[in-house]
Amino acid sequence: MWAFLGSDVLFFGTLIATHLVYRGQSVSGPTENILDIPITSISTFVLLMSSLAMVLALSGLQRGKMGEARFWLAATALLGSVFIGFQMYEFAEFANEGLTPRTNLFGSTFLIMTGFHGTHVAIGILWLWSLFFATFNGKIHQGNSLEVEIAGLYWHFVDIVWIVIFGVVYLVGAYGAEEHVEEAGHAAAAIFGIG
Amino acid sequence: MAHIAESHANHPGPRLYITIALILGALTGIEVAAFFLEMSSWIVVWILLLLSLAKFLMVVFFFMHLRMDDNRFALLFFAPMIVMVSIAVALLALFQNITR
Amino acid sequence: MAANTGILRRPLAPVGIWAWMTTVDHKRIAVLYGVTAFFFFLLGGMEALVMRVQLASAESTLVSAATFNAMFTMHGTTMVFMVVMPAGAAFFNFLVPLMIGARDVAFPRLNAFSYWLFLFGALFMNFSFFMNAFPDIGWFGYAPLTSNEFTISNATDYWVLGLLVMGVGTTAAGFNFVVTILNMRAPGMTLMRMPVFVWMTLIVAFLIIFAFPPLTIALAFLTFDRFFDTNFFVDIGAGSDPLLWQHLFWIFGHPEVYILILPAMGIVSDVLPTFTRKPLFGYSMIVFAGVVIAFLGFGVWAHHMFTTGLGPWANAAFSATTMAIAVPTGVKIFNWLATLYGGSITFKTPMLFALGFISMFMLGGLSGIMHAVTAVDSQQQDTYFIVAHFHYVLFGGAIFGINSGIYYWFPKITGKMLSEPLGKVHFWLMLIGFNLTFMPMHILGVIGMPRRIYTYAEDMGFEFLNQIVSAGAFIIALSVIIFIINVVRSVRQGEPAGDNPWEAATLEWSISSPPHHYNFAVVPTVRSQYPLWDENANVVLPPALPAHDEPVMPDPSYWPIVVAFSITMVAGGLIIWQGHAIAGLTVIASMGLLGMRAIYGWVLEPMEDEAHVSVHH
Amino acid sequence: MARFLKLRTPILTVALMALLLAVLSACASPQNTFDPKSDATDSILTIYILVTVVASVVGFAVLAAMVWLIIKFRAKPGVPAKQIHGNTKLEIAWTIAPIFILLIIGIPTMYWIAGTAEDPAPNVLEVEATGHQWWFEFTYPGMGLDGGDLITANELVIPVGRDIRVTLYSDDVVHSFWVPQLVGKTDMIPGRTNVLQTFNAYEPGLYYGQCAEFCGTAHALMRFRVNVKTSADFSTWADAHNAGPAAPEPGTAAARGSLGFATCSGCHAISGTAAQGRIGPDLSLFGERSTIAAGILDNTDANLKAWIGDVRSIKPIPEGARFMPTFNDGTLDEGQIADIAAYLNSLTAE
Repeated sequence: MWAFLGSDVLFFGTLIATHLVYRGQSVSGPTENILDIPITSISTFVLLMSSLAMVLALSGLQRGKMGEARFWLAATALLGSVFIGFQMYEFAEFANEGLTPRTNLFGSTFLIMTGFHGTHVAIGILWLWSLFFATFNGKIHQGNSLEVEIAGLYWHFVDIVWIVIFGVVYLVGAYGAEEHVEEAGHAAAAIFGIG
Repeated sequence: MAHIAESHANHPGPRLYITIALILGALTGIEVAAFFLEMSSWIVVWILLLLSLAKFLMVVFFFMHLRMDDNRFALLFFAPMIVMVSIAVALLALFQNITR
Repeated sequence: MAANTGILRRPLAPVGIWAWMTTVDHKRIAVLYGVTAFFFFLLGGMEALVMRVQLASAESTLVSAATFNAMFTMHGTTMVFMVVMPAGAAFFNFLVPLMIGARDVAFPRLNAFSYWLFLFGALFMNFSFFMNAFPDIGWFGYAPLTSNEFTISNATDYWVLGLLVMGVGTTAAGFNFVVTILNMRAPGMTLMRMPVFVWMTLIVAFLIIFAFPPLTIALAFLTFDRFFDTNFFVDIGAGSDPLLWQHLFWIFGHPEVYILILPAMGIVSDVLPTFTRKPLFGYSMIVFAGVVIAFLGFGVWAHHMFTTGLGPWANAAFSATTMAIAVPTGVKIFNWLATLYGGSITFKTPMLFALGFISMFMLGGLSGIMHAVTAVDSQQQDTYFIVAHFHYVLFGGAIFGINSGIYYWFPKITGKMLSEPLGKVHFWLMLIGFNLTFMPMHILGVIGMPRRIYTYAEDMGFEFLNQIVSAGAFIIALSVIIFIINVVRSVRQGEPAGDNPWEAATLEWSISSPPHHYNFAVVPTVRSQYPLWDENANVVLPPALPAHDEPVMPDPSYWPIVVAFSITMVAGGLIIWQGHAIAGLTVIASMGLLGMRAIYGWVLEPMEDEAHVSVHH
Repeated sequence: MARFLKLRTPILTVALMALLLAVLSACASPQNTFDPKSDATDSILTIYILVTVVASVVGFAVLAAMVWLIIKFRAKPGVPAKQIHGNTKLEIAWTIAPIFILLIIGIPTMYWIAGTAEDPAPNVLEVEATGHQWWFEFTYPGMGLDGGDLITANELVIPVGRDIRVTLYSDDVVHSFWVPQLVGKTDMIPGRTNVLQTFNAYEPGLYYGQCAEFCGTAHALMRFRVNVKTSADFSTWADAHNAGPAAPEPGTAAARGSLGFATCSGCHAISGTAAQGRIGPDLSLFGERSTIAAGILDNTDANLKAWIGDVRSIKPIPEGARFMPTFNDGTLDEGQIADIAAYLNSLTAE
């Protein structure tokens, strides 16, 4: 699973890099100023708590407490769904404010990046529900908690990708969008030692 | 997969997880607060970046118990991380001189 | 009953088409990869011959511009993605489990899934030929040209979606081999005692899982651009930049060419010791050089873009990293030569191809270094000099290495020897044809013949050289025909090969050829890099196990092929969706559901079917 | 084994002979990067030769070493192979050695790159080249009528001995501006402004140029010429270009052609006349151009008539592409096409 996560690092890394590279290039249409920080910070908090639930589910299973494990597994899946709900709401909100992948560059890069992340979260939720039902028909028990551990690794990975997206794209992006384009770029150029 | 099994023993108990989660929540709160404070943009940008890095590392090391497993997994995860970050920095630098 | 998670009963018969379609045995999948790769090699070769006939004479009107452009696009795409990579995969699949003393790869069904995805993706892309929409945008499809505005037919959609499907298959294979090599080695075989080929496979697997995501994303962006008209590379007015495609593609592109060449290097590093009767010189240096190449491979991509005006700083930086990557390659070549020193060399065909590999790859490397220099590259970029360079490295390198591997391991795969005289004729014809074809291209490049032109004016002075090149191409074709004769003849009545015809040293020669489906009767313990050459070799071949206590091997399963089929059909649905939406949507929906159902069937299916196990115990 | 040896040497000699023969025959090519005609390509050539020499020396040395090793260590009965595993001193040696060789070619490269970044001589001639799908447009900012732009197409006229800086734009897909004998190529990317390395032509003459980046179906037929004139001729050419053609005397084919040209004026322009269409190439002083149709046909009357009549028989244009319509399918009859051709040929400087 770590190999898969290593590869996914490249996957999301490229998505985020493309978004950063294209920052400030959109000519027309809404850009970072459309981002609604309070709601997204709540959804970030929800995703963090789902990571906590995931870990509790895993430790419950390892200690053989099936009831606890099932409860936290369901909790993780539900929190995940709440996060997806926020995303859907945010996309709908953007759509009627005129931001779709078609309108401008920011729309394309931002929505497709968060879209791919949302799809990963959805796959995670599906996986969690399958595990949840598997605990009932005896396929998942204390013995093979490794299955749940792998799902846990995947879920935490999806969470830390969101941490990066939230930090870099939402906060740094939305923080007085215009004048930061040069700074982020210069910072990168300075690091790379290019004049 | 033998060595995975015995690393189960030293998994932190639920109490530790909850404290970590609270810390993460607090960090997110600080981030959002910093965002609304009107400090000079340069500091805020660095604060936000550092906070997300801190959260990132905490989750990786504790929730994904990278610290407890043997470091081959760490290599499997951080090697691509280094490659990706250097490529991203190079791309940002290369795209600086877009002459419109 | 629980064992059967699908509608159809699980096939257990070891023979017949159905067994081949549902096989999970790494040896059969290897043969499937090899045969498919060879079929596409012929297809790619024919595309090349059409190009050569058209270019043999100035201003010839034999083939229209559109067809020629489609020929060079598909020749490039086919040779890179459908010939050299699957040929490498064929060797990985067959040899890695045998060389590390394992019974099969870590995830057998995932292995089958990778093959079927590759096959369906390749067929999907080539299917466009029958819809007379053969992709014609060049094998690396630069940005604005691939957008809807500049392409008439949906040929590029076939190209993009075909690559995406194959990419998923290859990445899955990458994970499979990382896990297999790291976890399933025989006791005693530490990382530094693995054969070099296994090391190269590990490096290639890492390169695959780290290089394919940027390509997947670039292709995803292009898919969104073409199907849902977002504007990543298209609407220049709105701020998008076609250079982003070039960057993303070549971030994948350069590690990709190392994915193509490292398997051949691994093969040669394992063939040389056998025919010089002495250990490989500087084993750890070759392995270390491979790792360095892998890392540096991610740092050199913009040497494909020196002429796009990135500015002096970027050109200088990438010029330097490109030169730096020549050092580990040089170390490898010197180590191979040092292996020849002091050996008692026998010139069997695998050895001839290995020597051909070393010499031609070295020439290719040197012609490559020439355009690492930005100044020279501004004259050589997009000319036939570049075509000469990468053919010297890819044909002279990868294809010669793969041929060496075929001649070397054919006895192990089929139990029959390939004929030496025919092999030698094949080698010499291919070597001469190869040099006749690609050496003049260097000169064509110097005198300014640009790349990818379907015709050229009389007074340009290219005609004489192009005639030599075309003649050379036909000699190569002749040598391939001889190879086919050799294979067919020896499959029918080649003399039996025995377990270790070349008295080689690696583990795969310690078992019967063709090996039993469970590979090793008892998993050997390994003490050195050359287990079979040690005096105290304890790898004594126990007689084949009687049927009833053969180790339990994973059973065939039809889920991988179903999932692969449904993913490709979803891509097909996207194409249909362009034509008429409802039909497309129904295809996407139905295939998506089939895929989901198949994944659940696959996950819930136990490795060994109860019926199978109960029969044996 | 002897047979094997006898086989190898003749083949190598034949290959070398063929190589030499090929090289000799190729020197006549007009796009030969090995006979430069400007300071830019001259500087490139020095590094080019240096790198070629270094590469071939290293190449032959390693090949020779390999052949020697193969011959010396053939399997001789009774002589077992020496079981050598490695030798760290040797390893270090052949890691350092390539680094030195690379420095030999690396340092001049860095100087050359720095050289390209220097700013040109004060009297540099600024020119803009714009790539279109399958032809080139050249603009001389500020040299046109009353300070406007002087626009021409497919034939870049420049003065000899003066620094030229070409700024590159593209109107549709990525093209690449390359004149092998005058300047190294740089891509013309839509949405980006690239600047070509400044070059200074040594002697007047006609030089071949080529689009070097695959840009669609007719990429092979997207060529152009660079016409280097003496500075005096250059300024007379520019003035003639701005002045516009003398009215053709009535009754001749040229006169009828100038009326017939009205159909073309929607896309084409001739400075100094009513025709100001900017979609297609500019046709001022067309009579003086050496080639037509983006540098692929000589400017003869027959070629011109064939080209005006039916472009698609000469250049492969995919349907749906923005390109010149076909005229000989009834819109214009033979006579009219001949007249227009005559009129275009009459557009000369006198």
